[in-house]
Amino acid sequence: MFFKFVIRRVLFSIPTIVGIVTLAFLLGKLIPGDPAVAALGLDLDGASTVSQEELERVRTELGLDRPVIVQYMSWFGDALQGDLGRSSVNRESVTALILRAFPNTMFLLLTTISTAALIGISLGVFSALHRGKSADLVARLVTIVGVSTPPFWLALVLILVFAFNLNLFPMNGSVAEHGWTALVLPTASIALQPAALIARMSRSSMLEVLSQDMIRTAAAKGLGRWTIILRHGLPNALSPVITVIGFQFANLMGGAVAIEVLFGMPGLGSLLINAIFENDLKVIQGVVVIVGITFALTNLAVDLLYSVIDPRIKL
Amino acid sequence: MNVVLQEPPLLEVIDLKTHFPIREGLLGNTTGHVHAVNGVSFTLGKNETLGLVGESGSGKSTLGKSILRLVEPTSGDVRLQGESIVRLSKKQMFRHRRQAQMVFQDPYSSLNPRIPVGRIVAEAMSVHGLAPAAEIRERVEELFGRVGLRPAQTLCYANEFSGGQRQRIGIARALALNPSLIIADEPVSALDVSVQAQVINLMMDLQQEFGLSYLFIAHDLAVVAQISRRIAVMYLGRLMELADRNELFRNAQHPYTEALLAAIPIANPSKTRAPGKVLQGDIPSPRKLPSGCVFHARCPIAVERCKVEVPEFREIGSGHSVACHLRG
Amino acid sequence: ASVARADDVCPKYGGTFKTVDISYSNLDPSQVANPQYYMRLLYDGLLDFDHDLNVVPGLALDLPTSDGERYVFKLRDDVKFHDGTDFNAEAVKFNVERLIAGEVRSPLTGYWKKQLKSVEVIDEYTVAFVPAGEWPTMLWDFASSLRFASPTAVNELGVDHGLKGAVGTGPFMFKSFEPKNLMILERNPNYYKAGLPCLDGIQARVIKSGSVRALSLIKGDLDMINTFPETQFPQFQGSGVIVDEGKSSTLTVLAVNTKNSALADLRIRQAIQHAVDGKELIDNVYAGMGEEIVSIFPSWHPAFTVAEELSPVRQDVEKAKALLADAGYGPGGKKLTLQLLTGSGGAHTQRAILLQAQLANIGIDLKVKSVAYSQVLTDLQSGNYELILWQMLGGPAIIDYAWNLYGSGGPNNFTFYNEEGGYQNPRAEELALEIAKSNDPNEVRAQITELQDTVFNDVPLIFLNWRNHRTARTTSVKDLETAKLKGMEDLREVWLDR
Amino acid sequence: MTISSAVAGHGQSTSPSLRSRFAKNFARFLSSPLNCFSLGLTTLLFLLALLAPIIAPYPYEQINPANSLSPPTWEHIMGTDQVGRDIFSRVLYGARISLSMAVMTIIVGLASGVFVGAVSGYLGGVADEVIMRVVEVFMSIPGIILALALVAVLGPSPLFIVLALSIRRITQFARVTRGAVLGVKALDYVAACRVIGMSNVRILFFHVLPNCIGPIIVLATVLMGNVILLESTLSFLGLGIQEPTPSWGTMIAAGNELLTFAPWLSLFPGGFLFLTMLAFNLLGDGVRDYLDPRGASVI
Amino acid sequence: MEMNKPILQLQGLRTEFKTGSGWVTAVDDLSYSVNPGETLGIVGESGCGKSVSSLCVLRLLPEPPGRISGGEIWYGGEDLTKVAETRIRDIRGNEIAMVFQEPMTTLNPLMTIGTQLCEPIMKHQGLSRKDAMQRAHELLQLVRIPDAKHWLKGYPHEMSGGMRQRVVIAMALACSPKVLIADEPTTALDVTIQAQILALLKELQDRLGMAVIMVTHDLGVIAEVADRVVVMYAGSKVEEATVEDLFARPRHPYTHGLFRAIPDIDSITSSEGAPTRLEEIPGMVPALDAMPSGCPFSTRCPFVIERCLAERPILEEKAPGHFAACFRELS
Ligand SMILES: Nc1ncnc2c1ncn2[C@@H]1O[C@H](COP(=O)(O)OP(=O)(O)OP(=O)(O)O)[C@@H](O)[C@H]1O
Ligand SMILES: Nc1ncnc2c1ncn2[C@@H]1O[C@H](COP(=O)(O)OP(=O)(O)OP(=O)(O)O)[C@@H](O)[C@H]1O
Ligand SMILES: [Mg+2]
Ligand SMILES: [Mg+2]
Repeated sequence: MFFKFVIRRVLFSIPTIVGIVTLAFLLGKLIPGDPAVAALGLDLDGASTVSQEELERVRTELGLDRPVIVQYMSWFGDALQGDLGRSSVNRESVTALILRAFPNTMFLLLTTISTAALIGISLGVFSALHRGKSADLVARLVTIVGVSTPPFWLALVLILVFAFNLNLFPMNGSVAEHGWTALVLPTASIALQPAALIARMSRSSMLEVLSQDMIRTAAAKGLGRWTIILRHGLPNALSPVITVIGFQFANLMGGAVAIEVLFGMPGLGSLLINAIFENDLKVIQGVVVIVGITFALTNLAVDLLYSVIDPRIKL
Repeated sequence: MNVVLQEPPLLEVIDLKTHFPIREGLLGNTTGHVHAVNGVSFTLGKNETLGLVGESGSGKSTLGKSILRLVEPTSGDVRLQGESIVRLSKKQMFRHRRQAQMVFQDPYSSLNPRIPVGRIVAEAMSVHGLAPAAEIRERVEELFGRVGLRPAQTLCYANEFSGGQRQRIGIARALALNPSLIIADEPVSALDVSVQAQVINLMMDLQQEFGLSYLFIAHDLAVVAQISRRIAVMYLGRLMELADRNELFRNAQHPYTEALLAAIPIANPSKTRAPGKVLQGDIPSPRKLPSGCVFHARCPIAVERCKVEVPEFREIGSGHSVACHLRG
Repeated sequence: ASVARADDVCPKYGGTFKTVDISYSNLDPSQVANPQYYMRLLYDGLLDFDHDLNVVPGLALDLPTSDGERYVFKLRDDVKFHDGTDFNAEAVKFNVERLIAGEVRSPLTGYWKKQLKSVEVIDEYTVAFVPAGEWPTMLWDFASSLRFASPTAVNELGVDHGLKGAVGTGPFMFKSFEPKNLMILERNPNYYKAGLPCLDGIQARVIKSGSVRALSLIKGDLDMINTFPETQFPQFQGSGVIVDEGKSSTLTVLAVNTKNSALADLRIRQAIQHAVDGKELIDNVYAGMGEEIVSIFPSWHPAFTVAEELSPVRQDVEKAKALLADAGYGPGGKKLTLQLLTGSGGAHTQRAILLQAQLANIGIDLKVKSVAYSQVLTDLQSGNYELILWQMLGGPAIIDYAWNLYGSGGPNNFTFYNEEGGYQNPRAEELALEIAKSNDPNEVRAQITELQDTVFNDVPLIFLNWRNHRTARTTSVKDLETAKLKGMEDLREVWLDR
Repeated sequence: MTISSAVAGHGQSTSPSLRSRFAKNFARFLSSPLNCFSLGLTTLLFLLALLAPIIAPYPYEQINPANSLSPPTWEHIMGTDQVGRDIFSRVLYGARISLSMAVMTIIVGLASGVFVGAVSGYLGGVADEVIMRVVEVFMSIPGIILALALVAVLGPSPLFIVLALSIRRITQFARVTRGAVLGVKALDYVAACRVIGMSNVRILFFHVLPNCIGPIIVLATVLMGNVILLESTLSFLGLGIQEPTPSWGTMIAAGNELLTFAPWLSLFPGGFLFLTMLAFNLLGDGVRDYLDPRGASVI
Repeated sequence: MEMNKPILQLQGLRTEFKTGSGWVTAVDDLSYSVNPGETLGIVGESGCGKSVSSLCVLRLLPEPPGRISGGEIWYGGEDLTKVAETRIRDIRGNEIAMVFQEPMTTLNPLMTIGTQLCEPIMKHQGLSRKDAMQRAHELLQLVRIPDAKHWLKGYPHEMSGGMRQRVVIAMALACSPKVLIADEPTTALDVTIQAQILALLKELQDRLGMAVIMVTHDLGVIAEVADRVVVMYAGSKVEEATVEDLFARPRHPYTHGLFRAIPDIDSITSSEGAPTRLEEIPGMVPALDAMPSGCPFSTRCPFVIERCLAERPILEEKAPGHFAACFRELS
């Protein structure tokens, strides 16, 4: 039964994924500049000798001379087979590029979201339990300050203080080189926002649940305070929190792009930014597709998670 | 009835069915139907009140809404003063809107909280162009006075009123169009006893004054009895019994009606309920209707036949109809 | 001063040299547009150049001999690729043909195809090149852009050569490479120059953030950075970082579209030239690390000749206004609005801002549009622009600074100077050709002087200044010389004192 | 007799005019000091932005190479940048840019999103299904990725940036509006409107939508902060508003090169960015709490 | 019914809520007592403080915004308003249990029925989970849930309202409490189900001998189940009597009015022809923050005199065992 539900929910996300792939194609079509020029690897100070025929040759090679619909069909077909083309800049397979960058980004996002969830839920529950008291106010102020701090700016400050002055963490580089310490500052830079939002949602959700009859019933049974909070309150408060976590997971990407660039982490964000500056059409498309599908699947996972924790969700 | 009517009855409901599709699966294909109203027929004359009772989920509201085409009936016919309205276009329907209005159960959700209540009532008139703009205000204040509110209160917002007052406003809105029929869907269920009496009285007064007809829906038999001359008992989308009030109370035929009557708590400590009459079990889901007589599963007198054959809703005496194989 | 070491023995061996790079995306020798030091780490050419940019033998035993029809190179016979295969004439032929055939996507393909008729293997260690016609820059082209990868490896890796592996003969060998992120090279123990290199390996990473780059260097996470905004210069002071510059490495100009109706007017170009103050840019954007225009050649170049008349390329606001008024613009006339395309960020932006203000002084409204650099190039090549802020990195050849810029059909002539539809000066064309044909500056000193005067007057480019190339390194880096041209540092003899 | 006394109970306390109703609500909103603070701060920021031409001591684009990279002094209270422009003036004008872009983005997103969501929710059926699918596609692609890709496509002009930022806002507003409309649509008073015979357009726009305003306002305030951040991020990455027009993100990025040497370059624009987001987030929180106060708990 | 010492006794209970306009009194000087085995009915209109006062007994009042600002609640020798938190937890669900109004929301939707039933058993009787399950199974059978075994593993949303209310009752009865407070246990249910539940409660009370406080607004329910009745109006008790006394001869104008305002089926169906009007209580319950200074009912009372407006009547014994707070004598 659960399996059937999974299948159904997966089928439901097919149109979304088709939509994402199409959107990526359309985006790619509108990129200005000549991808063929970029494909020839001209770089910053490079002024060079490129002949017209040279460009034509590259255009043909890139398939830029075919009708749009044909380009779309072949793009779609290839994408289905996991072939997102080759970078027009260095001819590396986009799929390979993405596969290399993807784990870095996901590692960062997962670390961040779990940290944020842990902090956020604890803070939110704490806040809810002290509703209206000064502890609540302080917790809320902390969360507000958290949401309001621009991640890339925070990152600069963190780099200056913790990496440069205190020399506690590496300033730059991936997990592959420095191990987990490479994640500390990037995570800290972007975890604040989701943590704050999760805290806020946990608080209000918890407050709402705590005001429900169900909690009063549990209390009337003579259960202890923490039993009520942890066994009756929290699980029921969790659904909207999970939604927020799901959303925030996707939103984290927002901070992650700048953070990856700042910390020199070779993730999807860096990949995208490079691609944009180099007019690397195929890579831009690839990143949009992968990121889109990842988060479409995240939504799916969130839905499945619901059905696991909430028996009311129809299987 | 064997009398040839000169004038058709105000409201005729003929074998009305309203089914809601249950959508499931990837393409939202219909996997079944909620048989909310499943073949209901009755007539309602001018200046008459028909009470409609039944357990929660029996389809009372859906019936009321289907009559007004707030939900589209699946089949059957509704005639207002002899004219069938179920197949009218939106435009054509508009003309008939004036004749039949509705009063809702929940006094909190039935008034737009953002619009002064006077305007809520005025809008009803202006949509139908019932009065020139200049006069509308006057008419609204008049109506407010009639339902027991002060004219100055037309400027207030819904949240400034108590439940009973809101119901009065809802009634005023319905009255604004000068309807001949008002479908009142549990208008007093949400009110306290003391206020409930006020609203019931008001409705009775207005009926006399304007010659209204009511289809009065309630789940409280006592309230229905208070205001209605005839009472229909509904169960799982069907009428089980329909009779004059006193006939129904004294001479209930359907076992379900009997059970309902027996379940009413009696506000008299010296009288005790006849033991053993308490109905067992719950109302089944209208998604999966029982075969045969929909009541057979809970019926104390059910026989084999009840499980297979749907009893006909037939007249067993003057104005007394019942749907039971074994009674009448 | 060049490295004063008798033989190729390093004072100290070992250590990984950590540095930054900003742009490499492929390590295949035929895919790369500019001669930068990475290529010289992995690969060698037949010819090489020394610190003063003199062409010297590399994998060839000597400079080529010419029989009037072909150039013949005698190759070293003791060189092996990193994969152990032999470097020989066949390998040379293979690489050249690969480049010309366009199997790899290279901006050089067209150029080499045009210049070269064929390559012939004479014997295992002798190879001959047949040029298609005159080829004045041949030595420099060989030294800078023709490098050799192992044919075996190339055949094996296909398009992934340069990504998953890169096999040359150079002082360092490919270890790992993530484009736009990290390149790790290790010492080639069998380098043909015995005893070199000194370093165990090289790590070059991409660090986008300017501050992180600088802080990492100060902190010692990096040994050298060879590209950083000049404004960071003061930041390094007192931090134990050695900052060095290579004078006049890049020519900074405004490319002018002489097909544009307003810009076709000589007076307007002159007015603009008189409005700009290259010195101000040097002082404010380059933190003083630049040189004013006194010649069309960089100060280190053998052809460098100070122009007789410098006033045409000096700021003179009054004269500029007068010229503009003469052309019908300025007070009482029309308002001149021009669009300037520039790359975005850092110095690009700052220069644009200053230029905007300088031109505003004479009443020209300069609209600045920052775009991605690839867009700048696209627009430059398609002529779809009015003014473009452009930096030109030349080479040691005379032609780079003369014909390439001012000759019709010169590869870097994006201004339509001397071209159909643009502003033309037959005399300049003639001079540029004459200079191109010669390889000895002293021979054509007179033509150089005349060409300088002509272009300073014709203003096919708005001359801004020369920008110096900079390196910053920690004190442990020894024997590193800042190259004349950006990115040409030779790391073979560099050693780390830690 | 019965009726008049029934009336007596409530009549006096009612306040008939909309304005006084608003004033009362507003006063209630302001009863929280935090709300006062956030509203004050927001107003101040808008005022600063609006009055930038008056307040700013220098034109934002005025360079002064002789005085570049000056630390804060009385003359330049926030110092000057690499070409000697006054940071304070640029921060003020940056506020103008950030706020106006955010406001425009929100307006575009709100207007279109609310329309789409309202129609989708009210009509239901196939249209709803299709619209929601499209919304889902856009919701799956994180805002920054979409914005980056779109700006890369359209070019970094203010109009296009607003467009790029709006698209996802549209889907966000559409979702929220649709949800709210679905909720309100089910209320009896909508049925009452239909019984009266009111047209769907009128019901939707005069009766349903005004009652969905709560979540929409909350979303708008919350998104203000988001959009400002997003715009700054774009600028920070070099794909936002272009020089010489000041934008906080660009200024922070420019200051990034000289973090230790000239910290004021990124400190002040960063601080203002923070304050602005703080103001809007606080305001959003306040509005949310005000419109949707939660009950208390037993424990 | 033995009338021995009361098992639970409220004395002068006063409860306040903090609102926008300051503290308002929701329950004012409420006293009543209930004896073992007895059913005390508390009746009154919505908002008169029935629920608040019953929540106070188990100290379940949400604080803030509420607070008990006066009075005592005696259970055994203890004042429940003062005992330690741990003690009150031992009492909750063990000695005094509660059944709430909304069966749809009182159960935790994420837990199986069995687990929820086990909780109080394990907590108060220290049974192992397995034994507790066994007991839960018995309880479900006790409240006549068919197929009890199956339902132990079921979830609340799979049940109908009536079944859920039975589960709630089973949960309340889990530890055989001495007092059961039922706060409108049938209001949300259909009449037929209400009849089932009332019958069940009655039967269980007979069997288990506990005291029941039945809170309701339905006089019919009161007549059916209560032995003694407390009538509340706007936060205070206005009348108390045995159920027979009260119905035979209400002595407070409010109670009096209440009886006349409900349709009486017998009289309706005995008369032919047009329906008659009901008698109304005019106006409505005053808001908590706008209480009249005198008798709270003075704004609606048909028998109001000068004195009612100025002075608040106190509860007097108008007849043996029949108390009313009114200056007038109703005949
Ligand atoms: N729009 C709808 N879609 C699907 N099912 C519906 C819809 N409206 C009502 N139903 C179902 O139809 C049945 C009858 O509902 P209806 O509201 O008419 O009952 P009712 O007798 O008015 O009940 P109550 O006394 O609770 O108001 C119920 O099972 C309900 O769930
Ligand atoms: N959490 C609260 N905050 C503020 N006031 C409250 C709160 N809970 C109850 N009240 C007020 O206390 C008074 C008594 O409420 P209570 O719930 O006891 O009424 P009730 O008699 O049980 O009504 P009902 O029949 O509607 O359940 C009401 O006026 C109510 O407004
Ligand atoms: Mg209903
Ligand atoms: Mg209550």
